[in-house]
Amino acid sequence: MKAAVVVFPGSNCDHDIHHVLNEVAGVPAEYVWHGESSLAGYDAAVLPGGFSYGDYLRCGAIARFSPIMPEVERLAREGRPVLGICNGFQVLTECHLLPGALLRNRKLKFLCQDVHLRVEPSASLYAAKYRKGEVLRIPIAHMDGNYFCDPDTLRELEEGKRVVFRYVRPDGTREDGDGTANPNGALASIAGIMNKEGNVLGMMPHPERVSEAALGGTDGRRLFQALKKFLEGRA
Amino acid sequence: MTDALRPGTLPDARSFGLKEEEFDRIVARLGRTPNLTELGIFAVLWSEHCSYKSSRIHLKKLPTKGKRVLQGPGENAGVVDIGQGLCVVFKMESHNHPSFIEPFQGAATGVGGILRDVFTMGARPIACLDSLRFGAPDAPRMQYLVDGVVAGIGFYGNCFGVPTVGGETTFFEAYNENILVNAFTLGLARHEDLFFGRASGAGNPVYYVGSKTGKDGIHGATMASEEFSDATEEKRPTVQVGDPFTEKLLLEALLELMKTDAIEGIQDMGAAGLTSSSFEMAGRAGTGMRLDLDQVPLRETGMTPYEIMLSESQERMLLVARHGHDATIARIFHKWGLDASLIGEVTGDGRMVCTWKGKTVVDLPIAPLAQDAPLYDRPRRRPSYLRKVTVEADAKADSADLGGDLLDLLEHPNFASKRWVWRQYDHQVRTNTVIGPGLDAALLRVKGTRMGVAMTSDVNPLYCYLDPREGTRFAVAEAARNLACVGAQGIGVTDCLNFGNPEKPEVMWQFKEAVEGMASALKAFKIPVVSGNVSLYNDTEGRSIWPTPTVAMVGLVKDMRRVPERELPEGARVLLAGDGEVRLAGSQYLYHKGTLVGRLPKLDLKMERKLQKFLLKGYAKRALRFAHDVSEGGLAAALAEVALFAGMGFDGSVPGGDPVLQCFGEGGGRALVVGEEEALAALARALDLPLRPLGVLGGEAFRLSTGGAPLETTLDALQRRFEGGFKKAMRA
Amino acid sequence: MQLKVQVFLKAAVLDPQGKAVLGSLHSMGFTEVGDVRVGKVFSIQVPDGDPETVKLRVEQMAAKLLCNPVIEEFAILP
Amino acid sequence: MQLKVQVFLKAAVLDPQGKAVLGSLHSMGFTEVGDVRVGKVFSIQVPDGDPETVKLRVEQMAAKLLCNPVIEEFAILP
Ligand SMILES: Nc1ncnc2c1ncn2[C@@H]1O[C@H](COP(=O)(O)OP(=O)(O)O)[C@@H](O)[C@H]1O
Ligand SMILES: [Mg+2]
Repeated sequence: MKAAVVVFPGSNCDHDIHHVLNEVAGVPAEYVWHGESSLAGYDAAVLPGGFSYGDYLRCGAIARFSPIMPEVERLAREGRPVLGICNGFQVLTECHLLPGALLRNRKLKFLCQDVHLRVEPSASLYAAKYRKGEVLRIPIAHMDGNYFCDPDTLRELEEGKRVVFRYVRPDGTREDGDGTANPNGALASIAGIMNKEGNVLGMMPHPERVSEAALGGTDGRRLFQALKKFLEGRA
Repeated sequence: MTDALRPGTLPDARSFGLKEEEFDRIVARLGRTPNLTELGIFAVLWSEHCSYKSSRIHLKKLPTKGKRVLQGPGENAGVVDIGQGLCVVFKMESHNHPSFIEPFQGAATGVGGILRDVFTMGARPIACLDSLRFGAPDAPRMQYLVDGVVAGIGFYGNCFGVPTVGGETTFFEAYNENILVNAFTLGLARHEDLFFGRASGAGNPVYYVGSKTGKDGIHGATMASEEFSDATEEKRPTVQVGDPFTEKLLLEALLELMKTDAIEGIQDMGAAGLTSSSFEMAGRAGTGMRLDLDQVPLRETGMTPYEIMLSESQERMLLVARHGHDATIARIFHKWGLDASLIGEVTGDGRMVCTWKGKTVVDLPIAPLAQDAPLYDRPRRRPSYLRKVTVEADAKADSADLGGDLLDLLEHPNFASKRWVWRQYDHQVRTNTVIGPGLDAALLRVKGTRMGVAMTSDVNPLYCYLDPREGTRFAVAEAARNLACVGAQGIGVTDCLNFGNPEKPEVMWQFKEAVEGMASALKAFKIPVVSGNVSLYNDTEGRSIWPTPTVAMVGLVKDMRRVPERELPEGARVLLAGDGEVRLAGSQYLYHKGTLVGRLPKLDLKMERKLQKFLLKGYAKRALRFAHDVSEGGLAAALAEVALFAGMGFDGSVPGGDPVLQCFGEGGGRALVVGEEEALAALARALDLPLRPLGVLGGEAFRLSTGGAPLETTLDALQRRFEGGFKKAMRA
Repeated sequence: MQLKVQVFLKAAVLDPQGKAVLGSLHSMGFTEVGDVRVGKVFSIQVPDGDPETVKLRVEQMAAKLLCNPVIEEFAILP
Repeated sequence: MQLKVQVFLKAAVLDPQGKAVLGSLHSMGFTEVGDVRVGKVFSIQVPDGDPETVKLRVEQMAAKLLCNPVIEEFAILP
């Protein structure tokens, strides 16, 4: 069992994910430079947060053309876990492994703060260790996290139960639109979605930042533990 | 610049900011007239910004030595040992004038510069602080400046991937036309991985790495050495655009290269670009350098040697390599998509020789430039305003509504929560942040150890205005106290001394007082200064800013299992530890009522040391759960902040006496603590430290009984005013 | 020669930047402004050549990289 | 009517965005591209009126708000 942490020029949460996978969740993980052209031997890929290529064009737009990306797509096709967090989510939408796009935050400011997430009734492998409807406290840190897609796509996502996490108030209720519970203004309060098959997850919040009690929260840890369990099951 | 090689004249020298006697001195030293390029080199190296010609004789008084000091002032950044083979590398730098001209890019490139200072030494940056002084919120352009500066700091730090974990943000009219942006970075390294800015070893190749050189930023260093006027605004195109993405690549490329054996020495091209880096590196090593300016990667065509030498384009470094590593250097920089060009070699003759298009365009001895710059003992005079404001009797104030006064104070943007600011900063990336913005000091874990590193930046401009010496001592004491409140022992300081025009005797007096104040307090705490920055000429149209010696202090926590708790239980008792003279002079309370006069309270350094020992031992013995410094806003504000932290009301009392003085008077030597009372009492007795209960956390009401009418309000009102104040002032 | 590619958010996509600029313009007294949309513009330098061929190439650049068709549309100007 | 204001960084100012896009175009095979500069474009809707007067107003908007003259310059397109 081995996971790849894909490093793009400008990735900056690569070390954080590497640390959590190896030291906290017990998933052996290695860095893979974006210029490599093979992920042979890896059972999962994580696209970390950061600012690939400075996010100078659109977030994730340039990273999508990296030599490693066909291999990430191959893993996704083969049903292996592909997880994109923050900038990683943006890359996954740019390369169409996930639908929609991430627009600039509604208030046009970078936001680094805790949000509350509700675990939606999806069949995501990543949510296997959460209770449906459970409310998690996980931080966001982004400028462009305002999820958008067209009405048909939204219907598909909702009907296919592909919304994995939603921004909610601390009591678990939704507050779509401009409320403080949905700080970036995401459509339908969407914080994380998966592909049809459920092996590709993109999410804006950073579970790796709340996986150790010393950092003030552990709500993110079970996501990585679920990933480990899944990988063990396949091994 | 039509002819960079024609002989420089006195008018040229003047237009570069040199004085007539300095020009004469240059001609005498060289025994000839320098050409225009050479004159430009002298001008920047002898500018206040680069040469410290007005400040050096005073800076010598600062303590810079200590058991832990691995590198004191004089390098790109200071280095302090934290044990287990690790060290912290840190420095603070100002970017005041650029930020006033173009707040977003000015602040952003300020962060970029200080990051380079730290990682050029081989340390990966792990945290930033930003200390910001703005003018009155309703002053012209101020909203725009605040917006731009905060967004710019966030832009650079967030993209680079370093958490901005703390800082200061205050608003005083004295900064209406000259805001202060002081940026601090701390990096972590292993001892054996440190690099220095030395060009050792004649014959070693000299490389230029990073971004290409453009015409941007020419004159940056001289601009930082001049008063502000409309004429300076004309030099606007000197503003640079930051490229944090390229800097992040530069960091990763360098850290990768540093693991090989290729580097002899390396330095950031900061102010005065290629000039200062080459002269300083050769100067420190006692060598010389030969540079071929045709090999410098250029972004624009038609650049003159003058422009190449003085450009302040960002994200560049000068690297002295060891022989035989050219292929490694080329491979690593190519991997990261950066330029690395061989532009010269180290020589043994103590000269800087630059060629361009086959001609020698610069031929200067290094010593007179790098080490032998002018040194001034400028005249000083006690400012006359002090006669008016230094009255012996403490200003009195009556209050009809203490609760209302507290709410007004908490709502003022100097006081209110700075969440609006730090929410725009990624303060968690790299997953080390144990305490981020919002408490007395920030605290980061050091992965792979039990240790933690804490940091804070402090200075109270009101205090420094009334008494620069005592005010600076208070800044040092507050910084050390803030660290102790999170369980950290101060181990080193970097400072940023922001003052007005040093050619004004009044400013020079303030400067000397502040430096001597800082020196005496640091000696008492046995904490050395390991790096710092002087920013003079913070004058606009003849008006000087208030003396603002920002103190950034770094502390060490040996065991991260002994740090403040994140939650306080209902019913927890809050105690006041320590004691000290309390006055209204220089207090936020009186300032907001429109009065700024009086004599500062006395700072009792013995009490400070006892209090800090109490806090540190309290955590170590697990007797202490939480501590909060009592400073600006006095006891009432500090208690309100504890209530806000706990999310509970409070019922208690302040010591008897004049109610306003007891609630809002300020002074040193005090902290609020929550913990195991018996153990704390025993510890206080052993240290002979006053410790008394003030009241209990809980409920919705916030109530303090005083010698007169009580202070009464509610937790809800405190929250609304404290959380809403900043946005209200910023109309954001 | 130089071509410009303008990229705007599609009409159906909310443009908060445009809204913010509109608000500022109004408060500065430019009350006649009805709407503002903010987009990106790329100035692209390419060797001189047959205008149609060059335009085709630039169109490819826009479609592949400069514009995200999920949210944006582009136009090429001389 | 609708006017467009294009804002670019001045030529002497580093354009990191342009640099990143250029690099990406090159690696995608658009090697003929010599340079890319990235700017902003504002599409501004104003009531119909005398073209000269309208242009003047929009010029004021650009000078006062849309363009930061310290580092940028603007052009107005119909
Ligand atoms: N510009 C800023 N950037 C980051 N954090 C800030 C900034 N300004 C203030 N803060 C944070 O807000 C809190 C309150 O600041 P301050 O009132 O200066 O605290 P103190 O009085 O304890 O020194 C601190 O935790 C500080 O780090
Ligand atoms: Mg402070």
